[in-house]
Amino acid sequence: MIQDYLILSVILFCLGILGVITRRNVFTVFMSIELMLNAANLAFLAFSRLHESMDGHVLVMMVMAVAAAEAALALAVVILLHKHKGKLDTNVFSLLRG
Amino acid sequence: MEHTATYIGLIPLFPLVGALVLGLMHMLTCTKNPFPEKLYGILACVGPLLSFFLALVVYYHLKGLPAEERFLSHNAFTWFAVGDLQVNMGFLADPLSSLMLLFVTFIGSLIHIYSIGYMAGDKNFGKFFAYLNLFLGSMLILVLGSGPVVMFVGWEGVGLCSYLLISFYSEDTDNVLAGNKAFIVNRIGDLGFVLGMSFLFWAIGTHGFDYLSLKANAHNLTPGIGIAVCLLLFIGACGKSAQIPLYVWLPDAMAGPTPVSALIHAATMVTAGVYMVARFSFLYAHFPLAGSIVAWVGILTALLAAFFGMFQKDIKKILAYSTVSQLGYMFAAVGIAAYSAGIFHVFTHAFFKALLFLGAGSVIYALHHQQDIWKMGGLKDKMPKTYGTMLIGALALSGAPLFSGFFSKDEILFSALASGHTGIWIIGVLVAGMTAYYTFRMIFLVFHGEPRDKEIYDHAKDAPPVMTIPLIILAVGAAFAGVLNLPGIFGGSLNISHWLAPSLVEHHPHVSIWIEILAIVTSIAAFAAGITIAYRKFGHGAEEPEYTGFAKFGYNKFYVDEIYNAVFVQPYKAVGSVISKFLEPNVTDIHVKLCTWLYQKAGKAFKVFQVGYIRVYAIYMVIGLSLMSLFLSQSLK
Amino acid sequence: MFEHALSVMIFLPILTGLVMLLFPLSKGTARITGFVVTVAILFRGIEIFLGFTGTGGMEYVESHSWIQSLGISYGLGIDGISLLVLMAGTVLFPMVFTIFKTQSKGYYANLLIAQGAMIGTICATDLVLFYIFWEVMLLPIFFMIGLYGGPKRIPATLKITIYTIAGSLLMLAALVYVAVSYHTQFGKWTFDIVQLSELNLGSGFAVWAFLMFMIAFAIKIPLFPFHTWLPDAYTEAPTSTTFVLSAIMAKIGVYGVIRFVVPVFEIEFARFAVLLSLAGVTGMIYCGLAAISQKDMKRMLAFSSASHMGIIALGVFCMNVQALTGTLFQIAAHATSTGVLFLFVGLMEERMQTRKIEDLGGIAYRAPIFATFFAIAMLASVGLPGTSGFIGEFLIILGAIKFNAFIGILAGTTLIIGVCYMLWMFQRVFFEKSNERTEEFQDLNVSEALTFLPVIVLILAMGIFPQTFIKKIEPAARQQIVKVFTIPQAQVADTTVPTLGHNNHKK
Amino acid sequence: MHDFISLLPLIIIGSGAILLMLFSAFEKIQLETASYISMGFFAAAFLAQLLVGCGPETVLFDKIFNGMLVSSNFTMIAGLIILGCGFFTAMNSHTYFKINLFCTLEFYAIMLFGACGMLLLTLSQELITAFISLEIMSLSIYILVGYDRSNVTSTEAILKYLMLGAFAGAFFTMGTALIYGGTQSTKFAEIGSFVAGHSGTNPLVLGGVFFIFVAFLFKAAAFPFHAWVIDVYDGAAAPVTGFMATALKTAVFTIFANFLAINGALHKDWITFLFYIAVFTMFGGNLIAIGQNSIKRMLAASGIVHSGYLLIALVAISTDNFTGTVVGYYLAAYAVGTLGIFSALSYLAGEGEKRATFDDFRGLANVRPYSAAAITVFLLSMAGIPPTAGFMAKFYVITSAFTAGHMTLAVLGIVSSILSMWYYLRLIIHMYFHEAEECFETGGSPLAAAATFILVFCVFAIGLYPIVI
Amino acid sequence: MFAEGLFSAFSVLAVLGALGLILFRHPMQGAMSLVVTMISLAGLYTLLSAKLIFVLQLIVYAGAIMSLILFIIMFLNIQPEDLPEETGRFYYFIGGIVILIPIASFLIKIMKSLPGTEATIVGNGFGGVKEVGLVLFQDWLLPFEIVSILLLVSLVGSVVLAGSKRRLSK
Repeated sequence: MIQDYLILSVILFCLGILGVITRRNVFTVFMSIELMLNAANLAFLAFSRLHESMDGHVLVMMVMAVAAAEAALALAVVILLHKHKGKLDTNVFSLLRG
Repeated sequence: MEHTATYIGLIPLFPLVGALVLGLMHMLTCTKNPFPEKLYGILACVGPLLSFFLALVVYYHLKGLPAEERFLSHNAFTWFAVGDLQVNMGFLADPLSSLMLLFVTFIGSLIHIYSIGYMAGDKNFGKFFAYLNLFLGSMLILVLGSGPVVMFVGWEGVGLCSYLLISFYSEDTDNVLAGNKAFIVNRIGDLGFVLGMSFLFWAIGTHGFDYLSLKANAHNLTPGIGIAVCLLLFIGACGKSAQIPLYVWLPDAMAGPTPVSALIHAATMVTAGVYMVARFSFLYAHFPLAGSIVAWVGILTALLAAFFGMFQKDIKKILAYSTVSQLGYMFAAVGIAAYSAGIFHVFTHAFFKALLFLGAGSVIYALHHQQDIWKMGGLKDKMPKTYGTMLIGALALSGAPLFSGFFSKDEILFSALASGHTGIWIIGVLVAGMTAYYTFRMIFLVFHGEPRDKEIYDHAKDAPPVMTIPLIILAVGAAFAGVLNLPGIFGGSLNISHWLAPSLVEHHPHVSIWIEILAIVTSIAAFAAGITIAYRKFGHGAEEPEYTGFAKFGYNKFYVDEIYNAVFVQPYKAVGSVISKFLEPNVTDIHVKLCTWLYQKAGKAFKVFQVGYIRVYAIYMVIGLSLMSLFLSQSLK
Repeated sequence: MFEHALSVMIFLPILTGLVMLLFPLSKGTARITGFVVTVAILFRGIEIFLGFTGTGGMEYVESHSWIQSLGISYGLGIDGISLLVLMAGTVLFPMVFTIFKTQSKGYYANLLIAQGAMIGTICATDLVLFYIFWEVMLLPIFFMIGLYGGPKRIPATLKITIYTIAGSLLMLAALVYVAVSYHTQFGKWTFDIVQLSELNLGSGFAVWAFLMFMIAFAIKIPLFPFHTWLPDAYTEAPTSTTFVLSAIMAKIGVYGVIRFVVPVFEIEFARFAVLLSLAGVTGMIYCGLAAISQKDMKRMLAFSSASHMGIIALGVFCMNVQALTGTLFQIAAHATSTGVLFLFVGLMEERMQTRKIEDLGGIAYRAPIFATFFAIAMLASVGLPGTSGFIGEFLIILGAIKFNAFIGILAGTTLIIGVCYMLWMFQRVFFEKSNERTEEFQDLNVSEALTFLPVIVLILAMGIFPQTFIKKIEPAARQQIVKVFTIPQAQVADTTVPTLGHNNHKK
Repeated sequence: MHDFISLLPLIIIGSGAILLMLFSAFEKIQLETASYISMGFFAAAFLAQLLVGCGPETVLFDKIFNGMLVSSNFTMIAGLIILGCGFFTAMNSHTYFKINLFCTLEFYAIMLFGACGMLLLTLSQELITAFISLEIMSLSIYILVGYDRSNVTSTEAILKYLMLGAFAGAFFTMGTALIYGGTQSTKFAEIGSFVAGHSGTNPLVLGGVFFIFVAFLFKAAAFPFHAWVIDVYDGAAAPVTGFMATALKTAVFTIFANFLAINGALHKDWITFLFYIAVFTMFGGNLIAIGQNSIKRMLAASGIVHSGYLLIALVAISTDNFTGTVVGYYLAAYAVGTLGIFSALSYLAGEGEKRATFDDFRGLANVRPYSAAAITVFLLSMAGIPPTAGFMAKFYVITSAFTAGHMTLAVLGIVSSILSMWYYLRLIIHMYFHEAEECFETGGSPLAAAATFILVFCVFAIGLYPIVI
Repeated sequence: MFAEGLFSAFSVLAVLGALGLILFRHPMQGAMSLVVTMISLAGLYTLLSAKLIFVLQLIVYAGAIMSLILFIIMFLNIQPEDLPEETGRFYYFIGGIVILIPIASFLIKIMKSLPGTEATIVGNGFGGVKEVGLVLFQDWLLPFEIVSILLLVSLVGSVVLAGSKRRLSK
């Protein structure tokens, strides 16, 4: 059933959100976001199958490209952070507050 | 005809211009090199004398007209006109106002002359005459005004001048306070006047707001509004003419220079209330209830003031209370619709009270501003002219037969009796006796007996002619003014009453001659009783008694001033400081303060949420999402 | 120049002020420039006054389309309602430049901008234009108090600014609402007040819009209980700013009610009139009572000014021609009297470095001219007949009695309340014994005396010949009343016939 | 041909970006030259945009691009604002990087790329195109925010922005997926016809729109997605902050408005939702702004408030004949004011932005009177005091809210405007009514100052002649 | 039947991988779990007849992107003591789940509203390279083009942020 795929996608998406809001490790947070994108991709493909149109496939490719671009930048930032503090704790980076 | 009418406008103008000129002269030069006093004196007297002259012209002009057409009116210009309200700067000379004019200008001129002597050497000589002229001008506007609003101009003007003149010696705080008191109390009255006018306007004034139109429309007045208007106007009169409960300012007003007391607080300004009631006789005659309230307030004031007068030791205070008391008589008269009697008493009172004040002024002048009668004594040898004239004044005031006061007072008492106001009559007779008592108490203590203060006594002498001549002229008036309105029983023909008749709405009751005789006999008896008691007690010199018991109560004027202070003045101040110290910062401003406080607190509180953690920011987002999802899930069904 | 008299009056000072701000000028030059400009404005103002026919309609009209999509126009005009307010804004200004010599360039520039904006507010017939000037008017005030004010100036500045802006923003919402309602009713956009007055607002929000308008004006006037900014601001502001605030800006609040609120919200206005007039009377009494316990002369005058504004505002709420005319007249009268009093206090402060009443005394002996002028202004302020203060006050009380006897009687107490604190102050400052401080008091010099003289003469002239002014404003006031309040026909006829008679009589 | 001209600004900017990127390989080219070049490209693109004079809606290259780009008056306005912002930002950067030495040539290239993304975003009428444009724009801005690598706060800012931005982006993709699932298409036009063709709410469309809103609201910094904005503004360099506060917001609100305007039915479903968001955004922003001590943080918070006003305008959008004038005008007014302040900050802040807090601005009017006056004008414009552009903008917003029948929203907007007075006035008070404690002169080039004064002129010009929009 | 079995297996693996990602303390273990998820997803994609995407998922996602991430993790040589403390993690999870319940239920409700369709494999080249490519270059040319700009930006950005320091002097 297509719905099963979609529900799986929802579960993965929610787990991704959970990762973002509960973890302090920069990598984990970032990978959780990737997980959310993957969940979206799954939904795209499921819908694509549902409608039997291949537009969804193209969209998935685009999302992947965006994910890749974001990943490149995010990793560059992670390196920068590590240079500054040697830590990957997001809570360490709270100089800007109040 | 035309010309005479325009003259009316000039009558008040002369003193006003005089005031302006004198004021400017004084204002511009007083700190450097003032003009000589003589110049001021002459300039000051020009205005009143010219006015007096014109007043005579007007009088004779009116006299030449038939009784029913005896009025001249002149609208100088439209003062203001808004909607139905049309107020002209108009002047009206009719028998009533012409009579007032005559004696106001006459006595005013005399007092001006007198003051030249009295004020000699004062550094504010010019200012004094400027004020005096201004006062006279205002009084003339009051008298001549063709409608209530114009009258109000003069009404307030005299109040202002009274303030300025009472606080003339302004370095002394008490004097200024007395001035303030006078002005404020007068203003309380003025409030009544303004409100009365306003109600009157909306009731009957929309077709013209001058006396003639009002008189023509007076029948449209409903009793409720009518009585309200009468009473409100009477509050104004109470303020100006020092009746209960607003009489308190007048005794204090004696702080001013004595000629001022003579002019303002005896002869002219204080009678404005009586004049006003007489002016509005067409209202008061319509509503006897209002009239009798006026009469009762008047006679009670007369009683109270006479009572206070019996215990005073300041010569001017005695005269002040006597003024209040006499004013009470006048109100009693106008209250019972005996308008001409009231006005006649105003007329005679102007003479003898001005005389008494000026005489007292001479005494004070001679004794270097000593006013305590217990410090005087035996002055009759030192100051014969003063003594003689003051004696005449005292006799007139006390109602000694054949003096002017006798006729006017008798006219009032007779009217009270004749119109059935027996209570007023009884009190009136009593007050007559008391008047005789306190007047002669004063005369005896001042002029008879042994000198109590030798040093003062030695320096005393009669005033210069510029002061004594007015005294003598006034004395003649005080003695013989009564002749002008001699009642039938004395072979006269009530000249003044007849003269006034076209201006007033009054009915002369026809009563038997016996009642008239009864009235005369009782007043003479009262006079005799009063003077006898006074002679017994003070005729041969007496020492200042200790005031005890009731006398102390009377001497302290029943503590009315203190009560007023405690009931009105102090609470007023307290409310003021409560407002500015407590209410204003803590209560009225509370909405501002509260908002500010909340605002700042909220700002601080919200700062806490900006923790700086990415995770927390994400949590905010997700919480928001979550709430919205809940909301949207509802709408999905 | 002649068709654009009003535009010139608005923009000449504003532009001069801006130029003064932007270019380096010496203090003296700035002052002289300011003086020349204000005198030029004064002459234009007098010219307008003399040329004003007083038929009740708008005169000197200028109208250009500005933002067509919303029907906003650049509309200016003067009628009887705005005439005297305009006069107050033009006549009194040159004084400020002659009397106070010590202020800096920026101060004079701000004064000029304030004047231009005020004239703009008075002349605008378009709601948006009015609003723009209304807000602009506040900015120079903000800077003048904040930069040149007394020691506690910053809280005072904040209070007046935020308070008044809060009010005016609410008004913005309301005026937009009005225009939008017009659009839905008539299908076109306009902000012109004449057209907007044809609007029938029936719905529930109209009440709110009315209240928003009223709050804005009530804050500006200020009406009880929105007056709390006033004592602080008046006290802390430099004297000439206080003068501008009290003499002109407060009046514009009243003017705004007459011009913009009454025609549009006639029903709501009638509904709330009693409440509003009570607020006016309460404010009058409250501030009058507060005035008596003040120790600072300027603060006392501030309360006195607030007290008078209560009465002036009352005249608007009474909804009859006498009270309205009284208000319009009193606007000018109060501007002359209280404004001048503030200037006098400023002079005293300049000479004696104190405003504390208890520190003063006996000035009258040292400075008779000053004392006389002060006394005349003071008497005008307490409403003595013969001075400008009486006519307006009398008319307002008269109208109030018609409107509601109780309120009328309360309004009457102004006669007493005003006189109490004024005399009290006068006694302590001008009478009694002089002290070391006041021994040295210099009387007005010739130039100062000549500056004040015209105003003093004006005070007296307005008291003695008020008809000169009233005949120009009365027709507009009458029109306003007749137009706005749906009086039954018979009654309308009743009121117009005698007035026609009066007109004949006047000629 | 017309299509090509409509795309011309985009092409100019894109080629400029690539050109600058290539230039950056050469060591010889001076940084200043790069800024002049970028200014030149922005100016050229601006003029091109102005020349387009776009009339009604036109689908650009319908055949090739399959109806994904649509230009209209509104997009032209947005384009003008974006390009103008870019131009002034280049000027500001010129000055700023003379004082702060961490810039390289790529900065300008990335800025141009960012502008390119923004222009694309305004034009795009398809969700995935929008998403990619959004990402182009966001990535560029991320890089600009974190440009000062040696500065830990700058790095922190990029981290926050990047992580949360990607998080929001994930919602966007999920939303797109849902809409795709619901309507079989991601093109606005087809979504619109789908919604119009089906009565009742399709749950997939509802959910999809909801998630897409999340992304837009995040970028627009609406409550409760606002928290990042303050820290990021604070951490970024002043010209960058100015750029992202104005141009980015313009682009986001343009696409947001376009998206909302797809269909009346869609709009109707979301009004209540946006209503609350708008209200919370305005008040939340105000409350945060009150407590701030740093100017940039205050401006960030005030930016939140302005987003709230823009949301009011969105709520009041009339879908029947959507022109976007109100939104466009507000964006222009807001952009001019905000950019003006950031221009001033660019040259006033000094090295390492040490003039940052309210207290640092004490007595500025004595030291730099003209700058203080300019800042005052901008603040007044942001506060909505006439006769500035900010007032007219607020006026239009309130008018549109009333016209749409949203009385409450209009009144709440006014109330929030009252609340905002305090912190704007606070800065003015600090500048004028306090004495300077310490003052320092700042160097740099006069370009930022010039930008400031041009913008002052713009504030009044736009305010007094709103016809230009 | 076989497809359903595969679906169950893959989905269980995917969920477990996701759980591993968010539960493992060390990012390295998390990354490995994510790889599991991605591969499972790739498997699911085949079940949805997305042949091209299946390949791309393996090459681009599981291969390139995850390798990059793993590389960086290794490159930074993260020691357990460098990792955040995260003491209250458990409570955060509980709280997070509570917050997420409405979102999840909302999404599931949406998904449930769809008509049930069997996810059988579609033949005829659905999701094949050629077919997808045709769609891509006919209908989706613009996104394809602008993705290149995106990648360019990301490229430049990575260089700027993580590249060698070049400070310009005045």
